[in-house]
Amino acid sequence: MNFELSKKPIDIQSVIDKVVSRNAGAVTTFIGTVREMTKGKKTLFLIYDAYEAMAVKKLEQIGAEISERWPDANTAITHRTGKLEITDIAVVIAVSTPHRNDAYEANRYAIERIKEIVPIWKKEHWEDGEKWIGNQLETVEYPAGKPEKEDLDD
Amino acid sequence: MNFELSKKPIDIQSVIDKVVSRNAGAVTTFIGTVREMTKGKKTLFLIYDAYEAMAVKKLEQIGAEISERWPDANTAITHRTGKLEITDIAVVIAVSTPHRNDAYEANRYAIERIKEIVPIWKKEHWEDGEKWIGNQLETVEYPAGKPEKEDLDD
Amino acid sequence: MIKVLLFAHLKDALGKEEVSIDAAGLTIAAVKEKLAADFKLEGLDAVMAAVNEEFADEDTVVTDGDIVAFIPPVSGG
Amino acid sequence: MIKVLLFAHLKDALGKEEVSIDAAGLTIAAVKEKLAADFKLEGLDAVMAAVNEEFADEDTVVTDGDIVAFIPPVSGG
Repeated sequence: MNFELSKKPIDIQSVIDKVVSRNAGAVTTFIGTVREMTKGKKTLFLIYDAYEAMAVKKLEQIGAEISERWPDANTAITHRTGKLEITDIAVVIAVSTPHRNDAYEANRYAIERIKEIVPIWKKEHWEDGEKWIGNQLETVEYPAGKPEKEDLDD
Repeated sequence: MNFELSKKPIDIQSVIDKVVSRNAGAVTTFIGTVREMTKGKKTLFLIYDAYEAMAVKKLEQIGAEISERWPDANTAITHRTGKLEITDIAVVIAVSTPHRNDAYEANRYAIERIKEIVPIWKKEHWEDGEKWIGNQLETVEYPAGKPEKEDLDD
Repeated sequence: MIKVLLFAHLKDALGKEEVSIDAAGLTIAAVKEKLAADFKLEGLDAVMAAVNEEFADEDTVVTDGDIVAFIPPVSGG
Repeated sequence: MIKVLLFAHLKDALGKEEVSIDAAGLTIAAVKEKLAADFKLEGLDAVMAAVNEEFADEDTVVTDGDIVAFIPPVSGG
């Protein structure tokens, strides 16, 4: 199960272990953590909610997209759900490839795609309120009601 | 001690722990592992040798360069020395930053600089021989006997 | 009947995550209008839809037993 | 006297990592020539030098007590 959601804290090493390979010379990981200050506002904690069945499918799709673009890559992604405190880990992405350039590029691709197509939402809780956070890519919302073909493929 | 050499296996989590911060939203790691096949040749094991005192200084210099370019970044690097088997970890680089773009860029910067200025050498052992490996950046060697200013600063 | 799933602010607005509605034969656009009318659910225009866990466009016609999810702009990662 | 440190293939060629030589007042270029002559050490031309753990160029003059290291192209990472 290289692609999963977890209600419990994520163990980074166990995600890395899924991609280690005799033909890998490079493993990159991206670890998304809960930051205290965003745009001058102090976060107390976050809640991550997910459409679980579809989120896992979309993580698997990202893995398949990576395998298509970087055939020698191995990918594993675990995303946390529920309540997270400051410095807690929200997501771990591990990618192994024979050479380092691809490991960075493919990992970067994964996080950008998560922020586009994986149905997971975070609610920020501050001292003076709370709010579900929208698209953090800061692109326009999709006028056609779903990502365009080029959004999904690029 | 964010910058060190280690004769013993590197624990990835302990390198990551050095850069976790309440203001970090992103941590990237690069994990260099011993690959079995390189250019069609099967590696049995590697030996890493280092000029230890200078290597630590140069790793610290890389950390300082990163702090200059990415003031909010925290960096930790541990490089292994001695005999390594296939899939063993040679180096772990962890970088935390408030936003993900910088975490990827700064991490990438670190591994490229390691391959330029840190006095560590690997000897590959194959079934039919062994060899100290030279500059893997595949750039020309430095005719002036040391890296030019632009090599060291860029 | 189709099952409609709502998330994030839509779930908060409706007060629950799931509702069954009689909408077989309608397009996604029409399902949105129906939800807006029946439940006073606002802001569905800018929201993506998924049918049976795959993204679907406004013209997709839903059939009996489908699971339709409305997916606000995501913020995982 | 200065202490000379050798690494990787240079260490293998010399059979040891460290040697003390009488070279105070010489440039790095001259130290390389001396090592080539005294120990038949080849291929020093393309090798970087460090004096007291900092990279130094060919014109750097070494003084008594300095530690001079010859640094073949590195291959860490």
